[in-house]
Amino acid sequence: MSEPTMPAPDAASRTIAPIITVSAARIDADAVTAALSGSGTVGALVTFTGYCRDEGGRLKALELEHYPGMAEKQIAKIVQDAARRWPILGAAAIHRHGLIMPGEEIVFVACTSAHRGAAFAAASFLMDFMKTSAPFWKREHLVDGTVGGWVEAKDTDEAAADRWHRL
Amino acid sequence: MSEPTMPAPDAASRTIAPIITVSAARIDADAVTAALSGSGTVGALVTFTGYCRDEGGRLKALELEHYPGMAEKQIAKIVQDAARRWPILGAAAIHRHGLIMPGEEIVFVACTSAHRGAAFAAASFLMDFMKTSAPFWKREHLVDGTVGGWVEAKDTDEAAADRWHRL
Amino acid sequence: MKLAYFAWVRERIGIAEEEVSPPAEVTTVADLLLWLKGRGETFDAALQAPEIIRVAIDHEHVDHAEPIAGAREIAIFPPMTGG
Amino acid sequence: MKLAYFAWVRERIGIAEEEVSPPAEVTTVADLLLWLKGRGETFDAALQAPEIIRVAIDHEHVDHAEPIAGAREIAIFPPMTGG
Repeated sequence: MSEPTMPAPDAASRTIAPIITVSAARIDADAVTAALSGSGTVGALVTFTGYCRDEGGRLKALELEHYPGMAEKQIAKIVQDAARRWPILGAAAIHRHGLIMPGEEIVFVACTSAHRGAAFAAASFLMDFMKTSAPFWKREHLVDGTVGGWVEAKDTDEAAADRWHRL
Repeated sequence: MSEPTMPAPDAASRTIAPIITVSAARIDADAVTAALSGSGTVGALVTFTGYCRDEGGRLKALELEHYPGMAEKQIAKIVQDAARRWPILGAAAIHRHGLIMPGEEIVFVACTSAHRGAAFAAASFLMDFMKTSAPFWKREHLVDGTVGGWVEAKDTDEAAADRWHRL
Repeated sequence: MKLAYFAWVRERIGIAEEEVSPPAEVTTVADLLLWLKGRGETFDAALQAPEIIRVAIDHEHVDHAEPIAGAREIAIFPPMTGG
Repeated sequence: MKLAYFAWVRERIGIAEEEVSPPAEVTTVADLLLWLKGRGETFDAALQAPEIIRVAIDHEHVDHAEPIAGAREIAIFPPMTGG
């Protein structure tokens, strides 16, 4: 992104208290962003929301299976990795499980920082690892009433996560 | 970002109807994102919010001057540039003017797409050009009651915008 | 130790979790996957391509060379597809 | 043609806009800036570093080599600092 992507010099001493939630409930993005902003030190907030698509009308719902206990821990780890790499001031990472209808949100991440470069980079990093290392699995429920297959992992998602190792 | 950043093949034929606002009013990010999402085709939403910082307690407010008429047109141009480069499904770009207090939002951009790579790249692109080519100027009002200087343009912002010419 | 299975690994095996006591020569994750694969048709179907199977010990991702000694819970699952 | 000034350019010149009729030899944006600079102290103060001044003709950014013929409104301002 626009600011350098090197680790911040004070990375070791910096800790943030992220908002991490794994739940079947709808996500209130507005409440989360309100909690992260408005402090006078935050200059930039980047959010990502991932939605369930209807896949051209074929999909009735996505079923999200997860590994309770590990899911929260792994997300917390991803957020702390991001906080070590960029000078973020706050972060949220929320992932739903269970049946999710087209148009509904599946995942929400948010990062705040003094400047936009760190917030964009950290949010993008969080999503790449939410996709590839948080223990969630998607299965399709089809409009014709059948339960479709498990969604296959994408090479492009692996590649997206791998690029951060080169920084 | 994770998806390729090449122009989309159908770029010439694709048009979006962006939400573009230049106003002194507070920004209702939630209403904007609700208008952009929920369609069944949108898989990814990236938003950026830029806030007024208090600069360590030194700043009472930022005053945003703008060029009425050109501001809206130039923002529309930036959004259409983004739509030509990435397969975004919708976009919003909202910029406030007038006196803005620390903790309040100055600018909000949002991009939706089927996949996250395009949404992240397009939102980041929009912000880089909102900073360097939309006709707005910031002036500081200080806590001690004086009107401080005009904020100087940053080389890092120019560099952030320039990197897109190399893609 | 407790084993937990997820997604299509769970579906093919037909159970979500179980207690197992593998023989002493099963010392790594790779050994464990091979031993499980030999426990019957359902396990064979779930683990036919062990190289793509992901494993976590006590909620931490590990690679297949990881020793399993001392593990309380080992989870076995396909590549993740969240987000 | 109408000229519009913004931010510290406006402040230093002391007016926000005016109608001007530059002489015929003023054909480009660069010519216009040089001509304006010679109109007095306030203009000289605002335009002492013409190379950093940004210009828009009829709401479109232009560079300093752009001809001004046919322009209805020319805006003159410092580098932008929005966002």
